[in-house]
Amino acid sequence: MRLPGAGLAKGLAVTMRTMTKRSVTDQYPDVKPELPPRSRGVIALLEENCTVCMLCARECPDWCIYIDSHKETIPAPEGGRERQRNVLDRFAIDFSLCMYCGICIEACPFDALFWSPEFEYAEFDIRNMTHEKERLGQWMSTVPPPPAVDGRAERPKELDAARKAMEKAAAPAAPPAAPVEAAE
Amino acid sequence: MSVVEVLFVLLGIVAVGSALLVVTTNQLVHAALWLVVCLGSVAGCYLLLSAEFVAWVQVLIYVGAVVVLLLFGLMLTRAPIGASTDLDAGLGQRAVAALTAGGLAGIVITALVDAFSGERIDLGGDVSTGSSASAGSALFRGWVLPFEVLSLLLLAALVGAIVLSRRDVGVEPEAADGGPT
Amino acid sequence: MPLLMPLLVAALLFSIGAYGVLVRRNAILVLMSVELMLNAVNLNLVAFDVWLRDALLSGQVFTLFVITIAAAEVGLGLAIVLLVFRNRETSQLDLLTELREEPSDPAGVGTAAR
Amino acid sequence: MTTVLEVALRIVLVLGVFLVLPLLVGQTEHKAMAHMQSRLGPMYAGGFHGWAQLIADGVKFAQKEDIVPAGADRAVFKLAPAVALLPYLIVLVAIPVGPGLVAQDLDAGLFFVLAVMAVGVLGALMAGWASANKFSLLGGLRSAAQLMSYELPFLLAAASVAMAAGTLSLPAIVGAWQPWWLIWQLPGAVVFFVAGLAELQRPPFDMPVADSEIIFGAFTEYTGLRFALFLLAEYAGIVVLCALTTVLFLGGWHGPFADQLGWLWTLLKTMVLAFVVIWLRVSYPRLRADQLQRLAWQGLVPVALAQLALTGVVVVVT
Repeated sequence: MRLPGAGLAKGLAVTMRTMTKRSVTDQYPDVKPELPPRSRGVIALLEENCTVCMLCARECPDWCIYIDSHKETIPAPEGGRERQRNVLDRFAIDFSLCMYCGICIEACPFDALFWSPEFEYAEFDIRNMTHEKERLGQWMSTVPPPPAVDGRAERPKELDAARKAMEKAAAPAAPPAAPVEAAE
Repeated sequence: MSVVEVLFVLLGIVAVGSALLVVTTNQLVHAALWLVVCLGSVAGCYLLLSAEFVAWVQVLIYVGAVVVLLLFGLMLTRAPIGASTDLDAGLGQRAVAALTAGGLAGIVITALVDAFSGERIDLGGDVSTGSSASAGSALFRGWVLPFEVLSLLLLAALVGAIVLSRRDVGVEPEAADGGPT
Repeated sequence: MPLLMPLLVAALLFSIGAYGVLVRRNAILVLMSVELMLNAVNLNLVAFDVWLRDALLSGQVFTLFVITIAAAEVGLGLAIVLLVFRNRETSQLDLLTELREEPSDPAGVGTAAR
Repeated sequence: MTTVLEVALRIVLVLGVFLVLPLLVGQTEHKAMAHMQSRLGPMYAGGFHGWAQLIADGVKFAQKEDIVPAGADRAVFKLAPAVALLPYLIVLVAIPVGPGLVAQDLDAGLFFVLAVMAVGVLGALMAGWASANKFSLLGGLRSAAQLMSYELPFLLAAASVAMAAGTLSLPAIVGAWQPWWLIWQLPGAVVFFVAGLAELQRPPFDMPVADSEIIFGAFTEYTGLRFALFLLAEYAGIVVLCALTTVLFLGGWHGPFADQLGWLWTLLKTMVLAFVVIWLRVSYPRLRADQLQRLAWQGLVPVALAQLALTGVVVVVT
């Protein structure tokens, strides 16, 4: 049988026990938080990988990615024909609109967008929250390396494919060692 | 005039003045707040008359309970902020009332002055007349029966107030009649 | 202290309370005026008690009784006022005339018409 | 001349205590509540663990604009904080700290204290009505309803001690106190403390100022210093309630070396009780209106009456 008031005493005991324990608060500006590598702080842009496919801008639920580009014609190599290529003029993310869903990063087929755990980019003016491509490029240095593959996981298919390609390239030219190195 | 007398005159003026404001102000809640001032100064008068126990009972019951109850009632009956125009009766009734009250004051004061002018209250010497000990012994030795009767009256008032303010007390038989259909 | 001092204050308070009861239309204000009159009586009781040096302290004891009764009276009075307000949406005393007799009709026309 | 000087000295002393102890309680509340919730609380103001946080708060309040709502009843609105605060200041005068250490020894001290504390209610009512705000009015009405129902067990429990000691004077009550009263008067002590908490509108009895329902009850429209006065009234109320409970039920200055260290014992017991007030605030959720009334009328009043009967029997028998 439960004593009357046992619940009340239990409540008091919980708070008293919590008080005698160390608190878990981090004093933020003095102690930087240890963020997990996959934290969603800010979105970084690797400009070289971007092909202006516009997938990110189209998938963005709140339309906060602005992309301008123009086409450039690459002069035809010998015997070939001319090719066209997109050149990025402007890539901007308005972080005052962004809701950090990460759909743009998922959607990017060329690995041009990355999550960075950096979060200290508050501004006094809302207009300054729009980060142009230079700023987005600077965030790249804060992107953590991808997490190591789990020890017993299946080997990534990319590695197998790369090794097979290398073996195939190396197999016919096995006796002469020098050309292989030259080919690489 | 001694210090006590000067204080009493001042408190009396405050009491009468605030009482006048209670009956003449045209803002409902202000009337209740002036009543607090009036009752408080009457409590001060009791203190000066060496009736200490009565004074604190006055503060406890009147200011702490009665006025709070009155304010509660005023707020529940939607007392507006600012002046209300319909608090007083018409001019004719007001004149008659003033005449009646003035006449009453005149007659009573004349009678009092005639009967008691020159009499003095002796406040010196024995100061224990109004202490809680003497009030307690008077209450529970000489006045036990009235006290008990009073407690019965309070009980009746309590039951009455509950019956009045509960909506379901009087309705029940009708509901029982109409219930099965 | 002259006995007249408390007595005069009490007489004035009582008259003011009487004026309030006669003049006010709001039920709660009337209750307040009644409180004023009760206080005047209490002041009288205490003053006479101290003046007479009563061994039984009857004045002060009666003051306590009156204060108690006043509290009960206000409690009941407010319950009634709130009930009336709930049913009639008003606490103006002169509008609560439903139980009043019809004003006498000299010609007798009013009753005949009904 | 010396008596005038002495009275002035006593009043200055009481005023000092009145200003220091609530701050102390407030700071304790900041820190204890924070740690009970696994936080740190204020850490910067004043350097060491934010000891000057409340002083900084006071400075901030003083700098704020003093706003009176356009539709408010100006005089009543401005007067309300003073009416809420002053009673507690006056009550402190009658509370004994050590043997013979009391600002004013009153014959009906207990009665005086209870009567004056009852006046403090008016402050919340005036504030609630005069703010011209429906949330304020609701808060004022809730305060009034709560205070009316908890006044009764509060007084009954206090009456039990007065009956046991055979006097209404606070120093005499402490003088008559015996250690076994701790058990004899325990139900009364609990009722007194809980009812007092409810009168102060402290959590878990903070329905009149329930911020998730009616913003801040009667104090919604207040800003700056006037708001600070209401807060000060709350903390002064805690000090007064804890000191009163100490004096009435915990034996005031009784303890080892009572002759020299009596005042320390009173202060210590008061602060421990103040900690309990904070502890209860952190531990329990807010009571609903019906639970509040049920606790008062079906819980506290019967217990207080039973305690009164028990006290009567024991006093007559011994």
